[in-house]
Amino acid sequence: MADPAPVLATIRVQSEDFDAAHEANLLAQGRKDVGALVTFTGLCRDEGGRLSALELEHYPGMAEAEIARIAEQACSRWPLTGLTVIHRFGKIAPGRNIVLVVAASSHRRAAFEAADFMMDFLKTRAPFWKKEHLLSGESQGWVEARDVDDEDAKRWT
Amino acid sequence: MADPAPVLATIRVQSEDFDAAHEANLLAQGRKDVGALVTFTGLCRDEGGRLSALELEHYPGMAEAEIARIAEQACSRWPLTGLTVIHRFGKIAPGRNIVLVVAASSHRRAAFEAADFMMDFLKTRAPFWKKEHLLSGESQGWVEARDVDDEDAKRWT
Amino acid sequence: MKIRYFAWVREKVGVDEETLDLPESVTTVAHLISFLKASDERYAMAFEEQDAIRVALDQMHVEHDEPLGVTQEVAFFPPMTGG
Amino acid sequence: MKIRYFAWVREKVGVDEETLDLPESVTTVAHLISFLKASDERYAMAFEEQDAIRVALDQMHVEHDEPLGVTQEVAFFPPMTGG
Repeated sequence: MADPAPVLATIRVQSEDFDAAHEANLLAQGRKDVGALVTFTGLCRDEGGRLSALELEHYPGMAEAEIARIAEQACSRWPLTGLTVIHRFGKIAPGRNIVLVVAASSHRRAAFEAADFMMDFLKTRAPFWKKEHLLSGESQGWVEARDVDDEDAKRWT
Repeated sequence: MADPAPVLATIRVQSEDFDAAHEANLLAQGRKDVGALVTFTGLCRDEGGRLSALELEHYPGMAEAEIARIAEQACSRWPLTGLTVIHRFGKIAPGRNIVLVVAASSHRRAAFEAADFMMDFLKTRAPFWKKEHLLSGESQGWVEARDVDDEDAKRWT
Repeated sequence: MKIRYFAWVREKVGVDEETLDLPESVTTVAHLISFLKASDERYAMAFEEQDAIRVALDQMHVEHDEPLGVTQEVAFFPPMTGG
Repeated sequence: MKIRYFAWVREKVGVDEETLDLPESVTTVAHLISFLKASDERYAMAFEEQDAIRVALDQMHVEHDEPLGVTQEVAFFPPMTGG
């Protein structure tokens, strides 16, 4: 039996919404070696009714390239059978999708850790910035990076 | 503002298949306080073409009760906005669903950890047993519990 | 007392469940296992690796030294492999 | 050299991107920041908390002591808050 082909991650940076279930199905369907599928969906919260929207600015080109570099690390670190990452940009209302990570593997720990790892590094290395828009109509300004995200990312070193 | 109602986990033990996307949507729809949705789907592998099916025996009554006890621990340990666990029994073909955990929270780490915790304890404490059926038509016998699953579960103590 | 067996314990014992009258000397799970092993070869086989056997009293996991007390249903089974 | 700005760095500098001719003495990211700060108040404001500013050379994260080398595109931005 030939070695399995290296996993190519699917990476998309887009303003349109995504269908998490569809993306998860693509990694599982027609295969019998996938034992674990972990799907992370990050959604926009209204912060206790305060927010009307988040606006996500990104660095086109670098966003895709940086996510690809993080995904490559995940694929070399865990025995994945598939990996999909989608990050939206533009104005996103509370309750709507922001980011999707789907990790598929024969083994549950690999799928969990790879998805967790991807999210930690998307937060701290992918060039996206969030601006808050308030229900009152004002712009609240830019969301500040949180130290706890850096600490989460350090867990993997 | 009143305290949020305690989270009631949705728990089902069934022979029928489940729709992971539908269950995940139920935990997110109509809400604006869910920031993170982690969905774990465990699927039947064919073990390199060896298996024709897994047969899952369970202890009716105790299976639901024990999953409820684990879910209660998860809900008291992490600030979840929702938790759904579905475990199938009976004969399951490679590529088909076995188990589903969906954890919803305002915060990604809580959702990841709760889903991971649920899976570790489902593996080691929920009364289910897997028997392998081979393509050759024989029954291979019962899957043995793995020490690594016990070690995974010990991470949470 | 109602006793239930699952997976390979069930296969070795040869029945899903049975109701037994126990002597008063049988007050713990470990006593019950000894009593069963002494009563028939099938139980001796099923409980051969006694430390590997898991026990539930009224659908709660317990250790082998647990008193039977007012238990209505005992279950014996191998380590779980669900998930 | 093409220079791009994002998020509040962009807002403070007042442009998305610009192309600047740099003196030969500007050989590292840190030199470039000093050069910009000295050239106009807008840059001085944008780079006031200099340690907080992240830099990419040709779309790769680098530290402030990185040589500019043959870089075609420099980008300055605040710590990322995606995900």
